[in-house]
Amino acid sequence: MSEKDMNDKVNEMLQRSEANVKKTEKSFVRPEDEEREVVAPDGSIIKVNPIYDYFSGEKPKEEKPCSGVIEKFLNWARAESIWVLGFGTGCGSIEIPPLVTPRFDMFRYGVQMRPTPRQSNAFIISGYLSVKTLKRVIRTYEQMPSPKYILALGSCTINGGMYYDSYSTINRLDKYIPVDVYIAGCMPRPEALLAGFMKLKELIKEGKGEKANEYARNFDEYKANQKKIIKDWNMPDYNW
Amino acid sequence: MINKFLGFEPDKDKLPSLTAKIGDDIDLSSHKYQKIWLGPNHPGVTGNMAVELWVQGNTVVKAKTHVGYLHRGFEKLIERRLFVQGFPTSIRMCVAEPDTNEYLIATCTEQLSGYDKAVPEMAKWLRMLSLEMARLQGLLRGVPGQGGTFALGLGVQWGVYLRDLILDRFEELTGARVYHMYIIPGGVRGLLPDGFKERMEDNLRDIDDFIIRIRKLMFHNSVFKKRAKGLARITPEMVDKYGIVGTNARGCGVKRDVRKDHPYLHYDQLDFDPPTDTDGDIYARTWVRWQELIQTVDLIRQIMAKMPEKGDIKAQMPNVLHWKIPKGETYVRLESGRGEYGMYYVTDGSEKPRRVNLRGPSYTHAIALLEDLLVGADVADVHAIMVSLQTCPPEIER
Amino acid sequence: MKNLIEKLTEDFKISDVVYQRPDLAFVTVPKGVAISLVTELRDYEGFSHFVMMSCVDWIEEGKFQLLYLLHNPKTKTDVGVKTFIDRENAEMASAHHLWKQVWTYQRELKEAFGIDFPGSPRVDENFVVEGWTEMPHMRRDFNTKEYSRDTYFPRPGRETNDPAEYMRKKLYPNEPITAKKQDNDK
Amino acid sequence: MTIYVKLGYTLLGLLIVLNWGFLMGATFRKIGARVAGRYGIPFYQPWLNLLKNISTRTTITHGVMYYIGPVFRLTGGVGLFLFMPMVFTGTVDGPWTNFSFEGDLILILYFQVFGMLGMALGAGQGGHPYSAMGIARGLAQHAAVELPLTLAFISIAIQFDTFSVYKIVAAQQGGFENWVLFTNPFAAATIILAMLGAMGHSPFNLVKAPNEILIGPATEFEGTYLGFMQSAGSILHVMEAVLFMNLVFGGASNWIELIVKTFLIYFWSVFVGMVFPRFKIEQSVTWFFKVPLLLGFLAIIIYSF
Repeated sequence: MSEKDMNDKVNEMLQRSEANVKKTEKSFVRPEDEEREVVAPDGSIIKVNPIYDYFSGEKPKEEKPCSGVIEKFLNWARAESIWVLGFGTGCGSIEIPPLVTPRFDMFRYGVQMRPTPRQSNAFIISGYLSVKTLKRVIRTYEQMPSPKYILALGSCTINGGMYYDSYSTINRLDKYIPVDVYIAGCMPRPEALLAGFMKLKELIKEGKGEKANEYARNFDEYKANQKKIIKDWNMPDYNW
Repeated sequence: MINKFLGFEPDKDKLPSLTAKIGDDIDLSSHKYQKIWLGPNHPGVTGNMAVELWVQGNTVVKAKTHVGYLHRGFEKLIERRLFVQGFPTSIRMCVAEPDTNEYLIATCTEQLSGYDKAVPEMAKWLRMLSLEMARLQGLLRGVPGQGGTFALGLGVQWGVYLRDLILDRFEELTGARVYHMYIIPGGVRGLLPDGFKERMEDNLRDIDDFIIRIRKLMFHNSVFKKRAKGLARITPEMVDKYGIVGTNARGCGVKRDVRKDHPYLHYDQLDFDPPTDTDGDIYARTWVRWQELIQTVDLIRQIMAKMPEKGDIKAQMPNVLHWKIPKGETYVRLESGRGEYGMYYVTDGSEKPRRVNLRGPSYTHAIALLEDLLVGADVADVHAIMVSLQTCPPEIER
Repeated sequence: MKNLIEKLTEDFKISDVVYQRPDLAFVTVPKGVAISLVTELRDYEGFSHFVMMSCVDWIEEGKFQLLYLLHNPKTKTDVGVKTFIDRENAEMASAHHLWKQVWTYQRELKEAFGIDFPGSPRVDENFVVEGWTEMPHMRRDFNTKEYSRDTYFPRPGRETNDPAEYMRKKLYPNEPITAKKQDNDK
Repeated sequence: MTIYVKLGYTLLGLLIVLNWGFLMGATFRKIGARVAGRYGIPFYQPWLNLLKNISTRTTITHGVMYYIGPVFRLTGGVGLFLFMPMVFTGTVDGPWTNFSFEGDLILILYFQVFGMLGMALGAGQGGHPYSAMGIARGLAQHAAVELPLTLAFISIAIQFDTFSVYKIVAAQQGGFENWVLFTNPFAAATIILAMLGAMGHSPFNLVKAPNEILIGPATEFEGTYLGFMQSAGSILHVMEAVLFMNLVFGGASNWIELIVKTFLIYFWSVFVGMVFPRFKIEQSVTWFFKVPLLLGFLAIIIYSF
């Protein structure tokens, strides 16, 4: 078989398999989350939209920092008490255990782990993000109280790194959520992570840790990017 | 007796429709059940995965594992890279013991291209050393980690510190801390540095100390015994039915170890016997892993003693940029810390592989087995069961 | 091993036998008898451990190659049972009743290659990708590089070099070109 | 002493208790870190955490009860403080006896549960399933702890013929041989064992176990409410220790003695928690209903005759 024949055949196969695998126009919203009408016990008909009934769909607003010395003082407290969310999104999370154990004890710098997004103000994106995880990351990030900071770990969050051509992982994290500190490497050493925390502290103390406000300001742009790749968008636009 | 008298362990059959184990008839609107998610954002979950639980009171009646949060499409990516380019990509498949991936992909390409006889003696010993060191660092996290699931965090702190020392030795040997890229097709990348054996011996002595301490802390601890004994029992009949391998199978008395069954490298020249236990519960599995910790330390000592001092470390290989492997297929397996770990490799005569498929032990442990073991368990034990099966999500979804 | 396969050759129309290693053989059987051969091996020949199930896309021939890899813990041997199925409307009989973990593999293959296994539990649920609207992602004709370039936002300024070209340019600028240029996208 | 002066002393005492609670929490986290071989957090970390929590900008709401939950918990801590004589000064009208009165032991028993109930309301409205499960576990275990504790309290009340904590402290003055620890060893043993549950350390901390169930009732709380709850937790820890000090270890005649004694009492539960994993809820309930309950019955039977 010559090369041309082969190419023709592959092209033919390609067209056929495109027709074969139908692109289903199905809705990704689960049946229990769909907008519908229900009959109340007293017989009246109520419209429910679970996604927006359970969560407020309101957009975030920019929150003004306090003025002058007070803000500086509060920023100092924020910088010295960084609570990191315990959510290992990628393989970088293997370097988190060394950070909380004797060798590279990060508690001495005021960095602690918290289990729930409501109580944490820093989020380590530890490496590559698949689209499936990105959806959870966005939800989690939006639930964190402002001011919040993001440390992106590894080359894969900067430009896709080793997985630049993968269909499943995103290439640039800062298109979807604002990033405060990038820590390059594959995988970055714990010392690099500690240096990243130090850099974050500097930024906060200088009053530059306002990325949550940036997210609110450019909300529509970020949302458009997120919705471009998350095809099964079945959550409110902002998760309070 | 007192429990029965006071009624603290109620006869679970009397609870409404807990017998409906298949789970299809679970009607959430009946308010008898609640659905909760464990993960992906939960500190108790191993890595980045999720378990969807249907609970009644404190008891799980149905569980579903959700994976894919770490999917990177490795198998697709390797198909599109040269053999040597696929190599650094592939070793990131499992972060807990990356060296196993290096060995598998190197051996697959060697076998299919006919270079497997050309691997020098010294390289084989060094490969074995790096594999055993990888197992050791995995166990140093894994054995106290089981205590960590019951909030015995002290052992984890000691264990992870010692693991760091082993990673230091890896750094000396290979230049990298986590992803080593040491075992390459045709051999390994470097000889032992000067004084490596002495420094390794120092660390092993520390680890010997730790092994004794961890026995006192975990296996002589009444609360640990109380929680771990009789929990998530695996019976020998289940082993073949679910494809259980490694320490999980050895914990219930089925002695399967790839190092003994299909001796690869020079494992037939080493003196060891895979430990087993009969109970098959979490305590037995942890006990087997603890014994394996002793054995691995011993194996590293044996390897360092029997290893030749000098020798070739790499066979003469063709130019990797134009390396073509004739059409063929093979399956290579090894014993990782979690069990049989294998790779199915197909080539089609071109410069790139046709198909690479990894068989991770978690694929069966964390989905089919875990979902069945969780039925009837307490919500508080879900995390412990997951860790006791040594779930490692990246090797499920790749 | 050899005896076993010779014994089974008649009954199961085994066509293509490859002894890859002394303890590993691959046999090819028609689509219809694959499951019965697997069952025979499990029940009567002691191949009780199901190692893995895999699929290879031979797009040039329009076939999918399915592989059932079985292991015998007593004799320490492996047999890979291969069978070829059509690429269009790919469908295969389900083997989920033989081992408990098989449905997971079948669910993955349904998602990754689009092979249907009627009757297999939860076969239509998504496995690793979520909200996927393209063709099954492991098919040979799905171009991940293009998809990634079009969907995600490549960082401007990132260069991707073909290692062969790059090394030749940097290290051996005078060496004549010998290797044929490969299409890097396929 | 006028009521205003007393109020002033009480507020000052609350401030001391709050700060001592923070310092004690940090100290014990540091001790835990040193056992593991770490350096540990700086001793001023809790104050910084409080400041940071107060300075969060966004707050979410789940309804009125959600706000009231942490307030209830704080009330539980402060209530426990208000009716507890802190330092024995020879007269019930003294500066550090707060608002102790006849029968405050019963009120104190009530306030011990009060915080937990408030949390149940707040966490319930938070709507997170983990909060609900955490609080259910917490209440079940609390009930199991309260039973032996109450028996021991009653035994001590029978022994000294009073329900006033102040009088119980007064009766133990004049040397350590007068402490309940030696005069009523069964009640003391019950309290020392049941104390482990009341302090909420491993092995009895499944309520807020991050591995098993996120962090229980506090899952949905953030910012200022979390700050509230952590302050309330610190006060509660100190006050539980002060309660056991007053009942079993002869009270304190000055603040230094109080600090030393509460530290040692708290250390006991941390010491146990360091080397033991945590019980499941039915296991801990069974544990409390075995030895501590029997000891409590014995203590009552002995002093009833």
